[in-house]
Amino acid sequence: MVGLTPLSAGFSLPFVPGIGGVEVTVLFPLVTFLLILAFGRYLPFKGAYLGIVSTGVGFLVAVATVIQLATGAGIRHETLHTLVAGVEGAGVTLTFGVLIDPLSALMLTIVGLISLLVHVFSLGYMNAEGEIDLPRYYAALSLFTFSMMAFVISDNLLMSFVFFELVGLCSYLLIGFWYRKPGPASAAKKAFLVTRFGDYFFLIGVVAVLGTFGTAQFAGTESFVTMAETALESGDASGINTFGFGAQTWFTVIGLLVLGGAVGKSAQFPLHTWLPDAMEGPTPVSALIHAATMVAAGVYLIARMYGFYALSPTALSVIALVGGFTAFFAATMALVKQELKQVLAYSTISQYGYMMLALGGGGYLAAVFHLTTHAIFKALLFLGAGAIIISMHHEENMWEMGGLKDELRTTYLAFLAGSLALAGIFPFAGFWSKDEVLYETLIHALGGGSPVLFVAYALGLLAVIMTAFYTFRMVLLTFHGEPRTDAAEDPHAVSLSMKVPLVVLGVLSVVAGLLNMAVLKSVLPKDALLLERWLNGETVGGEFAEGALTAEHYHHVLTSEYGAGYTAGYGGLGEGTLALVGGVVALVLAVIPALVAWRLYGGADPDPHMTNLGSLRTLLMNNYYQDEYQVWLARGVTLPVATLANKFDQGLLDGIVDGSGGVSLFAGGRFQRLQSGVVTTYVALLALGLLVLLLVFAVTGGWL
Amino acid sequence: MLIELLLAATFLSALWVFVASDETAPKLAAWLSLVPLGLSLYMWTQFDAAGNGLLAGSEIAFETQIDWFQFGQYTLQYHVGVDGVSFPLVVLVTVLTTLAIISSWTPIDERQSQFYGLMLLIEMALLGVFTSLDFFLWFIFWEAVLIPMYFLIAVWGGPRRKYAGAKFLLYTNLGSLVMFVGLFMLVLGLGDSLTQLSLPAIAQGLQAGELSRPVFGLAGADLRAVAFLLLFLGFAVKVPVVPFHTWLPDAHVQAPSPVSVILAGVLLKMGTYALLRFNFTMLADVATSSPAAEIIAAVGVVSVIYGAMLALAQRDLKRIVAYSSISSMGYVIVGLVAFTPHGMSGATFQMVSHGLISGLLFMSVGVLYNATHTRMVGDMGGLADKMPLTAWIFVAGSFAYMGLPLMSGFVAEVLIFIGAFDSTVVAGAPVFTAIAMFGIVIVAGYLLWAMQRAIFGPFELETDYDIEPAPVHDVAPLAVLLGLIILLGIQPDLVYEAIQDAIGPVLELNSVFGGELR
Amino acid sequence: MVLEQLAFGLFALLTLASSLGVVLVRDVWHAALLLGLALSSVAIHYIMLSAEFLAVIQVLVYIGGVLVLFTFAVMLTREDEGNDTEVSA
Amino acid sequence: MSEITTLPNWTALGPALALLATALALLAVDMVDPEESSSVLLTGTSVTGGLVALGLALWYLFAGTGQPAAGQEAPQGALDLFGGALVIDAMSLFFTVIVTSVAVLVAFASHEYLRDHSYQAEYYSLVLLAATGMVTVTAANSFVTAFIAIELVSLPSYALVASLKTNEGSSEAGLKYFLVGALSSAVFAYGIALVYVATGSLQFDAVTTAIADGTPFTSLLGVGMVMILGGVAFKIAAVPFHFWAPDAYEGAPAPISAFISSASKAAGFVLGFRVFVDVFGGAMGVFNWVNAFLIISVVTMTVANFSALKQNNVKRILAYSSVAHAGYVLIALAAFTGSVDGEISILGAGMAHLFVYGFMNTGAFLFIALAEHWEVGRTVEDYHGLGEQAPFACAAMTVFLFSLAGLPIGGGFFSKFYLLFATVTGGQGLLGAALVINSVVSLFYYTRIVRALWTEDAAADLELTEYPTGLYIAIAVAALATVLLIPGFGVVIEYAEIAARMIGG
Amino acid sequence: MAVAPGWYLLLSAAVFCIGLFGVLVRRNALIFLMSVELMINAANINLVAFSLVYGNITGQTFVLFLTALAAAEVAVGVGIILVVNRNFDSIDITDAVTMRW
Repeated sequence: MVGLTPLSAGFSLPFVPGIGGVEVTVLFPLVTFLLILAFGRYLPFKGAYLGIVSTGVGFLVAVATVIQLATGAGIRHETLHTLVAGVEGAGVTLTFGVLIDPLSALMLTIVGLISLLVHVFSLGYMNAEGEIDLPRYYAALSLFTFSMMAFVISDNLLMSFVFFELVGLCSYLLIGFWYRKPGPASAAKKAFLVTRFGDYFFLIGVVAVLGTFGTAQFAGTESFVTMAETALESGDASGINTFGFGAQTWFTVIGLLVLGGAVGKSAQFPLHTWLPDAMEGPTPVSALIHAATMVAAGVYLIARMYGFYALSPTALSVIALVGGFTAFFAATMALVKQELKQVLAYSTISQYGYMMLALGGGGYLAAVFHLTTHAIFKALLFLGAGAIIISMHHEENMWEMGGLKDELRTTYLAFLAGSLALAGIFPFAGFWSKDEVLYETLIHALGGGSPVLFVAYALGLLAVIMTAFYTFRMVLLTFHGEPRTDAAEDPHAVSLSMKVPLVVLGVLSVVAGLLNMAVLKSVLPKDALLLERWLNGETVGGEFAEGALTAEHYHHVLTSEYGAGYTAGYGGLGEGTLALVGGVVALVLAVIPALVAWRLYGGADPDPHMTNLGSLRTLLMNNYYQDEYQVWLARGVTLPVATLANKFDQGLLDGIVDGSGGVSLFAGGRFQRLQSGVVTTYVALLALGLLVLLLVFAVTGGWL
Repeated sequence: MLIELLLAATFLSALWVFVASDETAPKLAAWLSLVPLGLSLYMWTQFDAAGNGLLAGSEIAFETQIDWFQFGQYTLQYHVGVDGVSFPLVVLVTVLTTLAIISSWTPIDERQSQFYGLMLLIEMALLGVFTSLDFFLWFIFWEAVLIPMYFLIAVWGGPRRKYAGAKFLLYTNLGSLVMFVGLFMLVLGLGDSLTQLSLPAIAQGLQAGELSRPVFGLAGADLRAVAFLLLFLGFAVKVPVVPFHTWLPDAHVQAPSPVSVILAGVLLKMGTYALLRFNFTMLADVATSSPAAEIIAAVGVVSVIYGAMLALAQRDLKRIVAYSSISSMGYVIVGLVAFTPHGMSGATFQMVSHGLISGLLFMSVGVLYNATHTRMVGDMGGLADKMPLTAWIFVAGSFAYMGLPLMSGFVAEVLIFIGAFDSTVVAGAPVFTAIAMFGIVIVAGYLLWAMQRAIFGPFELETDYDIEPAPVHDVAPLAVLLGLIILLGIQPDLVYEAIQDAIGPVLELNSVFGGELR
Repeated sequence: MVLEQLAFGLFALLTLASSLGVVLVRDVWHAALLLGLALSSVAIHYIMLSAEFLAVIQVLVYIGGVLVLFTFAVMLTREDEGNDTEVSA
Repeated sequence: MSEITTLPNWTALGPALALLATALALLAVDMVDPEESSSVLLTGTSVTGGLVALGLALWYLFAGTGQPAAGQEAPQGALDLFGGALVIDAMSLFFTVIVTSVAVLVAFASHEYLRDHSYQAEYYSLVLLAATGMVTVTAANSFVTAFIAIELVSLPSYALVASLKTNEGSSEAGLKYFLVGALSSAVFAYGIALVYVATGSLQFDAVTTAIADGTPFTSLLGVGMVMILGGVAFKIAAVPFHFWAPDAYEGAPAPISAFISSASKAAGFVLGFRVFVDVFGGAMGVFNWVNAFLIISVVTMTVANFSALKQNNVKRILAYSSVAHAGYVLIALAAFTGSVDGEISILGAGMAHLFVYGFMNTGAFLFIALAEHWEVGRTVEDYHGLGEQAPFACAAMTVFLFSLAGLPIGGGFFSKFYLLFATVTGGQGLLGAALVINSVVSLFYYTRIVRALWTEDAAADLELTEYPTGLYIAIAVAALATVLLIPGFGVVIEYAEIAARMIGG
Repeated sequence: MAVAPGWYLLLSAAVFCIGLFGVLVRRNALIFLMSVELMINAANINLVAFSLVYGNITGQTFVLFLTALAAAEVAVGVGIILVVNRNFDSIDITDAVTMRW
């Protein structure tokens, strides 16, 4: 298992290490981080170029890895660093290692790409704007890239947790970049704390996995995923410590615990509240961390150990329900937001809900697909928003904009491409992936799965409608109509370093959907579903020992008796037809609200139309009072309890300690009074003492 | 001979510093403290212990055993040596003392020679505690720690220093006395078979057989149980375990920061170290019996959560760190009682790790205080602009305290959790563990809050002088500690291997007593 | 025999009476005199217990030495000492 | 032992004789030169005499005088003198060492303390006479000699306490000490008389035999034992026979307080050990004196320690502390088990504690003497900030106080824990608990003084100009001895156990 | 022996108690001292009586010493009382109470 799998048919770029040297993607940013930390203020552009170079190298290595895997190289699974070597036969061993398979290679590429583009974009967004403390910014970005890449290539759950947390730290540092203002400082705290709450469950999960299986490896026959599967398949859970529970029940518990981490990081209900606040950070950071990569970590984590989740129908149902509900719930809030980045933030939450929905609905492929496309178009939207904000002199309220499409041509086009993708309009990337999510959920619901899946599917459909609406509302308010302010009349020009990433991502938003046009699977040749082939491991060479990581295998487990027991049903339409029908329905559901938005906000000087919503508007503007209840939990419950504990501690516990001193002193005063100074008293007490002794011992000694 | 050299060098250094002038004492003490530091590092390269020093079949490193005097039937010995449990703590002592001495240069501005002399004296006593293998010798050092610490708090402390010093002295002394009675019940119970008071002899005697002689009318298992209770109570004060912790916040808040560093960094470890040595090694059978194990686990969990809740309610930065020490020590208890490889070893590792991390936090709070003359969280704010390096190291230290991965605190906590979760000794171990783990959320809560208020935000403090970045000699110790924390976070096996080696034989005791080892 | 017992009783009574006198009389000087009486009667007991030598010593040391000392002390302190002779509890 | 064969037995009384001779010599010196303005000669003579006695005692002790020879069992080897009226054994020599050490220290310290006093020669000779009495007490082997020796201790002590004739406190202290002492010796004498009534004998061995043979007068024997206990308890200042102590210690000249509280107490204890363990060991059925001492011990330490808590006069704090230590040492009798295994350690613990206590307590009182010499005042507040003016003396005082409290800065640490060990050995849980609690309580008031010395700011007008040499030497020696008794505790415990075996065997 | 020793015991006890009574109730230092003398004499009576009973002179010897010591004690005591009298102008033992508590 361990050891470098020979690159049998590997393709290689000159001077660029691929799968065999994939550590470079991790180590380069780490070194960059240290360099910027130490010498940042002496580096050209305060470390920006260094960051670009290291992420660029990382991206190239990732691409090389993908190419090698695509051309028949075997996957790589190797332990690199032993954190804690357990003594033989006692205690688990904790290691760091790499696991490069199609999933991680894909994610690595996405992270590398977005990270590179964000670095480039930052040249214009940060350097050109004369921000101070730039070395800190670039150091944190590098640290983030390092952590995220390491998270992606993790070969075990503990290592995942380690870098999951580090990613959270970077998020904290970058949200709080402008720490002098109270807003960012507070938002950073909130982001870390809320995700920490999720990570608490995740960590229990990690510990439980280690306690149950003695290993946290993702891949190989000795991995916990395989051990769990074997245990359920053979019905023999010996060798696994299930702490007195039935094996499947216990696996469900573990799965749900780990899910806690994903819910926190991927901003799922009810731990989603940190993400909108996180928009206090610099916009490129929002693009990189709070849209495209870190937030994806939760979904990626579930996908990474999907073989384990596929064993538990309960866990999957919970995931689907959480995902579907979040998709719907966040979308409703996005409807009424006035700041550009807030709309995008809620849209992000909503989109990750889709991915969760897909995972819970049995659509592993769909989830990864949507993860990919979403990373691209959401990064694009955020970077576009960044460009707009710069040109609007840091104005974020959409009602202060309008009519920007003529002045900011490139930005407009790119932003539009992203918006179409987000709204799921054919043939942009989002259409394909979102549709596949809904399709997968639907067929498993129809296949006799849990009724929860129907509910989740319905919520997902409703979210489609709202997504299209708020997306177009955003585009129209920003770019169309007449300029509503002086700033909008005369926007700042967008620099080249900002335009290039927009263009690259814009193009990708159009074409990324072609990776897996499953809607058309009845028409297309089977080989056209590139992503499916990729995730099925069809391009990967070498021994199939690690085959448990393929989408095919997951599907097998998902549909097996011992696993989740999902079956696909097509409502009597047949597979291809249903896909097509679903696609059309989704498209229609997206187009109609888009037209409604056009109707409402397409004019030169649109009305807010918000009053029509009545009291619902207040509810939505206040985000269903989610923040309020969480603040209440912290301030209204936890803090008083802590204060009470403190009172108890100072009053009672410490009071007893101090009180025993006081009582002693008081007793001392009493005892002291015996010493009256008068000899007669002394003599009397002396005689009394003698008499008492005499009496006591006369009685006990039997002298009388 | 190296341990003797270590102790003698430290003691003579202390004497030298005592007679030095106030002007020369700070630098002199720092230079002199490099001697034990260098020696301990040299010992690291020569370290060759195997097994647990208290149990049969072990090899103790740097052992010296000389008869001292006869005490009834018992031969008291000068018996020192280190194993994988004690040696990391020895190095921790030398490292922290040197750094604490350097960080005292700024805040200590009167009676320097006495201050630094006492610092070196306490170092000697602490080294003695962790190297002694004879009970009475160990107990001398154990008690000797109190005297310099009392003066350090009561002379150089804050406004309520006298109260805090007296409380510390009286409370911990009471604990020692109770513990002493507990141990001697065992010693007497062993009867004539025991002829020396060396810890290995007592430990092996206890494992070898029943307690043949009744003490206070107790014999056998009852005697073991009562002695266990007394020992536990005694050490619980030192650790401190809730509800015996109330001396700690007072002592910490009143002590000057470098002294808090020693107090939190090493003194608290004396308690857990002793718990490991006495309760969990000598009386492993009691510790692993039900319901003792569950009760101890519950006590540990309560310490974790309750300590963290108290920290949440504080407004004084030092008090926050003080209470979180209680919380962190709770993890050690939880780990120890688990009686699993990672539980016990992780707990020991946590002693080292928490020594470094709490040292770092107290030290950086001290540096901030030197500049601002306030420790109230609400009074600060925006210090990251005024003292960037110190502030960011404080942030890093806070994250280390929260158990951020790749720092030693994470490794320690995760090992404890893994070990505790798996415990076969504690019924319901997963539940205990899960509750204890909630501590990581609360600790994040109060430290993030404190950072937000004290480090970030706009600068608001009104002073009639300019707040300058701290001088190099204030920041350098912080940086060194941070480096060590990260080093141990990435490569814990540097010390963890030795710890595991020494813990292994202890775990086998469980099976000796009929338990099973996972 | 009877005579001896009678003598014992008589001198015992004398001893007790004079002893009580020592502790009860108001005047210190009288107390000292009564003490001499009590000690003398004890000397008589000694004789009856065939410890004649001790009796002599008793008389010499106590009456001749101790009592003189007391007398002397009473002389030196008496005028300053007012009416502290009442029995106090 | 070879020395013994070459010396006649009476030379075993050498220490006592040396002290007595010195006392007489002092009077002679005074006769020759009554106008001695500088008391160097007097101090020198006393110190020399004391040192000779100390040296002789140490020599005998180390040479094995009064100890069982190889192959013998204790208590063989003790030297009977004057028909069994006196006995020189390891225990008497052990306590002679304590007494003479304290006497030497006190003589040294008195040099400056007495600078402007008259009757210096009388003072020194009274000290040495009292010391002679104490040494005799250690050797007493009959109630007659015991009583005489005790009186020989008491009478000079009364006079010494009252020796500051013009000082109200001193004379008041003398009066109280004397009155309670007179009463106690009457009780003691009556107790002895009752024992004689019951056994027909006053020589210790004969009494032991008589008790073993049985006596018809068990009630009288019991009452007599209780009364003898009273006499001993007065000497060691155990509650409720202690009331004289705080007042006498406070009023007396500080070196005399040191002398009485250390040496005189040790003498009282040696009598207690010999009388109760050796003589009345077989009379436990008549009067369970172990239980009596148990009660007295617990009450003594508790009453004394708590009384000291709110005390503001440093000398009085030490006085109470001294009473409390009597309670601690009483553990040796209170935890006495009668079984051979335990009793040796238990008795040895008490003796060892007395040995260490001799140095630390004397040292502490000598520090008071120093403070009185400086006239800084007598309350704790008056001691504020002395640490800065006189760091060395204050460091020594800190050593004494913490050693008294049982912290490992002096031999008091070992002896305190040896005593605690003894309570466990004796199975006396109550006693152990009392000792634990009282230790902590005592630590509180000891720290109060330490705190005053070091942590408080001095009064503005505090200015020490003179550092008296003799006092400093005495304090330094006491401090050094206290500290060295940590590594050297082995010797103490070794001889304490030999001494204990002489009576406990 | 013409009188049963028990009577001497009784006499002795009675004298002792009278002495003790005096000690407890009288405030005059001299009378205190006299009472103590009585108590010592009570002891003497016992010793002399039982010296006769046992037919040895141990008791008598001790009485001799006791007598001498009592005398010495009185001498010292009187001296102290005189000093107190000078300082306090009184030999009332309840007057000399500057030191208490």
